[in-house]
Amino acid sequence: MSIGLHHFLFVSLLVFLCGLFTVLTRRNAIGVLMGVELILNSANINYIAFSRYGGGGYDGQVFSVFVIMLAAAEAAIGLAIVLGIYRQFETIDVEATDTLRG
Amino acid sequence: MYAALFYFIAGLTVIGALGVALSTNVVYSAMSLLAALVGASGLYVFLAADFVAVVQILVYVGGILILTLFAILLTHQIAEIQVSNRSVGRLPALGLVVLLGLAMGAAILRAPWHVEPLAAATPTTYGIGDSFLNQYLLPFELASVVLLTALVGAIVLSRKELRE
Amino acid sequence: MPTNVLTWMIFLPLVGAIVVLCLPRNAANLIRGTATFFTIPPLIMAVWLYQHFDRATSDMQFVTKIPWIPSFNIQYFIGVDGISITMVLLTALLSFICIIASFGIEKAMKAYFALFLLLDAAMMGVFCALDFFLFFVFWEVMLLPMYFLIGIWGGPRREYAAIKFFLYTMVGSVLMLVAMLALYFYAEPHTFDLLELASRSGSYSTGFQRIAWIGLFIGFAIKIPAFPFHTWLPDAHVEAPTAISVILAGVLLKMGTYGILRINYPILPAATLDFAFYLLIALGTWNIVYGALCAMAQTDFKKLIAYSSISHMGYVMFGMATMTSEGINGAVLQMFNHGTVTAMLFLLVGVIYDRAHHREINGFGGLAGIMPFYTGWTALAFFAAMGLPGLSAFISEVLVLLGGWRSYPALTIVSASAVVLTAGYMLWTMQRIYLGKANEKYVGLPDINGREIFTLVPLGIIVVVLGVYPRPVLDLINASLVHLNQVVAGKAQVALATAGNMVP
Amino acid sequence: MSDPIAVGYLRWIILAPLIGAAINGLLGTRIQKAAGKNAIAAIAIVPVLISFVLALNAFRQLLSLPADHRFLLDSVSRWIHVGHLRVDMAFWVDPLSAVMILVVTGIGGLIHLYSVGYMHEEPSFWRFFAYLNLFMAAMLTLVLGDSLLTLFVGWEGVGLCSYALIGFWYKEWANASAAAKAFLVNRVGDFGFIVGMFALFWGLDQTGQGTLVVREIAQRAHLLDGQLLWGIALPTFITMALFVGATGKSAQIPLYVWLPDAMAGPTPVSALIHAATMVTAGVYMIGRLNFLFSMAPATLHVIATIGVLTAFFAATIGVAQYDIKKVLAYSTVSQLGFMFIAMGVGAYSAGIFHLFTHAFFKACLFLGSGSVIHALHHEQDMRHMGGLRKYMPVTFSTFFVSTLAIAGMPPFAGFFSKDEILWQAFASPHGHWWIWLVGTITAGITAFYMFRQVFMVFFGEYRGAHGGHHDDAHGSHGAHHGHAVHHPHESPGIMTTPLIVLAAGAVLVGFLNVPGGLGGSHRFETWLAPVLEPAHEAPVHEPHGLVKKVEHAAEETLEHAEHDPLEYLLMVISVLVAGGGILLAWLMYVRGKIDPSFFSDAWAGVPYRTIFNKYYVDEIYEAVFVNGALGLSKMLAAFDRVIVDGIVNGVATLTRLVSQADGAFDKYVVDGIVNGVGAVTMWVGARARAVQTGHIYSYLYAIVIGFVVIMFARLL
Repeated sequence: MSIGLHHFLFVSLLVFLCGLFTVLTRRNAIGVLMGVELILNSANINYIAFSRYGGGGYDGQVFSVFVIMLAAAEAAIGLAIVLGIYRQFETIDVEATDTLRG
Repeated sequence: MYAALFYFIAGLTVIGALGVALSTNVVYSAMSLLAALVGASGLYVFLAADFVAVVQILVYVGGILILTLFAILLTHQIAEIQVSNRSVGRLPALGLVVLLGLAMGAAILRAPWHVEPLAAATPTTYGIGDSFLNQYLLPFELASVVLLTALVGAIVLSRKELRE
Repeated sequence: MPTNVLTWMIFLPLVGAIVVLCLPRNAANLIRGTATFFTIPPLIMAVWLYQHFDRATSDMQFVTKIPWIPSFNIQYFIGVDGISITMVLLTALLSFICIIASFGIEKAMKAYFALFLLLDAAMMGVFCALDFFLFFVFWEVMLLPMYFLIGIWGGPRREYAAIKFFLYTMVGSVLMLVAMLALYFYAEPHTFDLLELASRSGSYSTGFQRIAWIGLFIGFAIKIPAFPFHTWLPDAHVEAPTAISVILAGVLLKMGTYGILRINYPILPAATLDFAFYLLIALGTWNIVYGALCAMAQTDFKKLIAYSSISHMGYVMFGMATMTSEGINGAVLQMFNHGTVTAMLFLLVGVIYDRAHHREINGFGGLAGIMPFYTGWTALAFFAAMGLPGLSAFISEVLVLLGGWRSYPALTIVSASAVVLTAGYMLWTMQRIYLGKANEKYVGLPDINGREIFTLVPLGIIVVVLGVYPRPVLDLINASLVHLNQVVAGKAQVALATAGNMVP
Repeated sequence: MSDPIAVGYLRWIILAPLIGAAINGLLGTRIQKAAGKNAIAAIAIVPVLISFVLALNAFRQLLSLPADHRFLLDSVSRWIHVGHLRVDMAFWVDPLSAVMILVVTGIGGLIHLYSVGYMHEEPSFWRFFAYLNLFMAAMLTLVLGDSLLTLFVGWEGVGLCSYALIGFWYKEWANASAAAKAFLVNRVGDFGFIVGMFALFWGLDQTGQGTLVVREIAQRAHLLDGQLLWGIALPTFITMALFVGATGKSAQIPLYVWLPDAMAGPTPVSALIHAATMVTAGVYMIGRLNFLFSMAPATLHVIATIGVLTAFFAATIGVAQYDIKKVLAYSTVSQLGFMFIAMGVGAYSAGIFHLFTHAFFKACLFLGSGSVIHALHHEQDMRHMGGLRKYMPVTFSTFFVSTLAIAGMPPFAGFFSKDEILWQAFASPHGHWWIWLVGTITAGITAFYMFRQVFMVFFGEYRGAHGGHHDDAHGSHGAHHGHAVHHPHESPGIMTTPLIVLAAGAVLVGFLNVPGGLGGSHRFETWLAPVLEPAHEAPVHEPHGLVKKVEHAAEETLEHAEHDPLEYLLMVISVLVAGGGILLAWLMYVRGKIDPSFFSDAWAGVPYRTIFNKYYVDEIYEAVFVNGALGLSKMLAAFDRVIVDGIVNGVATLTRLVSQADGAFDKYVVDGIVNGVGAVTMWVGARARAVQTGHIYSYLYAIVIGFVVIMFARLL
């Protein structure tokens, strides 16, 4: 059976769920960042899938490029913050860094 | 054969994602992230988005993943890479994720997606480049500004603290 | 100047009050000077008013009528006629005298003189106001300074006395307000204009007239003060400083009777005739006898004079209720005479209070030898208060009793008997304080000084001159009162006739 | 009363003394310091002389007028014109008031003269003369006033002056209370007068002609007939009320108590006010309104009865008194009683004549006693006197003459006037034999106590100064250890000359009204006739024709053709009775044959003690009226304080309680709620804070849960 839009949507859904699960359960800041990367990718999959199955316009792909670009910026900043925290708290355990609580 | 290839790549992506989620060791999860990213790039090829696939490989894998690895290594004294990322209370998260999955799955199935007949796969680089400089000129320029800010931000954040 | 002289007389003291407030705090004499300066022009205008007052007519003179709050048809409507002219003159005179008499006040002088001038303006306003709303406003404005003047500068129990005075009059003015509004809404094109209401007095039903009359009467009776509502007067007098007692007894007591004559009589004639006997005459007689007897038992000099005021005001109520032109003329003349005589009495009490710092009648004795000149003045005031012929109070008492004889001979005899009681307590007080062996404690007391004499001389002259030759005042009030008497007698019949079918 | 003749000088009769009083009153201290006491005396006496001259002029002018036109009017200005009341400030003189002003100014002048001597060493000399002049002015207003209101002004004016003069030495508490007593009792009388005046005015006003002017009242008096007030005939009610006023002023029962105490004042005052002028005001008033009284026989009867009772009653008290002035005071009350007898029996002119003569000899007696007191340095108790005729011949002789006059011995004035009254009491239609009888007995007692006084004071030995025991035994055995250091000396000339003049008057005045029986022509009576007896004259020229006039009274008074033999008999009886009295006194106090203690111990001394203590009347009055009034006033004041103030304070406390309850409610309930809300918010806040754990993942949880819930809500 030919590969339809649904298939890609399901793949992206699964990737999204794994990303989400990572972010929810990871205690390691970097693990969380990785989860974020996964979520962004699932979004890209959807973009491209819709771009392909939705009439072939380039918008979808342009967006996904933007997403990738932003993901890069976000990762850079995220990791810089993590390093900052690490230097401050000597740990990047998400549990420990809750000084901003209410 | 075409379908089998698709399933293989999709499986690769999903397993990579699972790896990132479940692995006990950060480095392992980094490796599985690599798999996931490559799988995704493969999917793009399937979706005739060649430019994006290549960009994915270059930027994501080459850039972000390496950067993550660097971070991991910097924040872990090699000696004590032991239990580092035991995660907290997986069960509720799992339950929640499954629920969410069902909800979105139902949405995917029910939604009357507007599907056009597939056109032939054509090289998209020219189209993307062209739209970058006409239709999406402003976001394109803004993107450069964002990247510059991110660059400066990263440098500022991670420089040695000046001991006042 | 001629037409709006009244407005000048009302608002000049007000301006004075403001000016006094702006003066530097410790410039004692400057404050006293300005305060006096602002009471002299009204006095001059009063004299001018006296000369130019048309004695033949009974309608309003020197009228000023300006719309004030058009939406409720309220006007700034002031004027003066026979009934109010004497009171305006008395207020102008007594304010001037009281300012001079209060030169002894040291505490917070600026506030004292400012409040006093405000009080003076309000009193003048009440007597000139012909619009019920304006009347009520001035009536309330008068209350406030009085409360503070007693409350701050008074004697030991001043707060109690001030509050009692304030609450008593407030209750009264509440009833008056209700009656005022009833009259206002009952009149077709809603109006507060007293003359307008009076012209429409035929159209009210007897039931309505009675209720409105009672409401107004209680409001005014508290001020007179009539018997059940009088207990505030002795306290207020005992605690108030001398000058305030003078103003309180000299002018404020007259507002009650003036109110009844100005509002109750012309607007509600039928009810007036009904109540004239049961309420006014009975209360008048009882006031006279009760006041005299209570005065006899007092040991505090000022309280004694307060009760004597109750007795004398009883004559005014008695005179008003007789419905004869002699009676009413006597009543209004008595209002004026009581003003001058009691003012003298309180000033005289002030004199010995300033020297001996207490007012116990039995605490003195034989002052005649020590302060002969002062005793001379007190004798004049005492005999005037007793209604001795040849002094002013006699004329009004005779007129009141003469007027009363035709309709109520029995009550007139009872009231006339009070003449003996008054002589009794006055002479007894005279004897205890002035005659007999000189009290060694006060041998060194200085006799009466220039300033005090200056306050007494005008009053003394008035009391003696009016006693021998009362025409200056009688001619002023005669025309209007005869008219008022006819109006009340005449209208009452008409109202009774037509009122039957008018549902309130 | 035909139309009056307008004159302009009557007002000066009053104004002169008034100005004198004003000058002395206001500037007295300065004048006395600067120009001495004689200047004060001059300022005081000159106006009285002016008034006297003017009075004589008025008298002369009246004489020149025909009998029934004797009527001068001086209208100054309108006084009170209110409603029906039309009263002017006007003064008039008619025969009656002519007599009165002559008496007042004449005897007043003499007493002024006398006072200069008597009050010489008094520091506040000026104040005495100021009051004396003021009194003259007030008395003249009373007499000259043409309306009852002006009369009343004078009426109370004299009351005021008597208050001032009795309480002249105000330092002593007794004097001050005596003065207050005098004024208050007068005031009770004035109350009666006012009521009578009002009733009269409204009685006339009912018929549309209300007036207070005396001559108009005379014309309209008949209109009062037939009117009733509470069932009493109006004229009777009016006259009774006016009579109450008269008793107050002329010290009759029951309002006589003030006169004896009035002796606390200086003696000239007693002479002028309490003998000659003020006390006669009541008699004058009745004389002035005789037409009214004639219309009310019931009142006349009451007047006569009270007159005779007072006379007898006062005479008995006079017998037992030891204070020289008290005896004279009670004798005045008694003589006034005689005048009221005359008025009561309708013999108005006899009453006025007795007033006339009494003024002379009573003033003389008082001034005589004054000079005695002056000589003995204010000693007033007769038991410390005696034998003064050797030291004070002039005072003695004048005193003796006046005593003869008052006792009613024939050649003297008292005989003619008192006898006339006794005769009228018997013969007049309103008279009654027992009135004559009691009157005659009283005349006897009068003779007795007057001569008792003369003998005690002027005969026997001088029991003066601080020696001698105090029983009233006659002086013969008084062996005083050490005579008084000084002997009493005769008073100075200025005091004795008035005495002589008055004594002469007491002798000669009687001949003015010699009754027909003794060949006289009643000149005094005819002089007063037009004023006093319109009722008796035939109604020929009275336009309105009295409805009910006293018929048979008309013929007997004027025509004395047939001298009723009875008149002679009564004359003789009265002289005998008087002689008896004198003899008794002589025996007791000069010969010592009858021991006075014989009477004083009779019936265990009870009657004597009661007389001596003036029948305890003062004490009764004190207890009943004075304390009654005080008690009532204390009770009412307490009522006022406790009940009325109680209610007011009760209301105040009630309001305070309500406000406190209200305050508590407010604090605990309303505030409670407010604080509660605060607390709850705090509690919730604290719980809510826990949500912000600081962990990123918990926020993500929240987001995802929210998203899932929405998705499912949307789908289901």
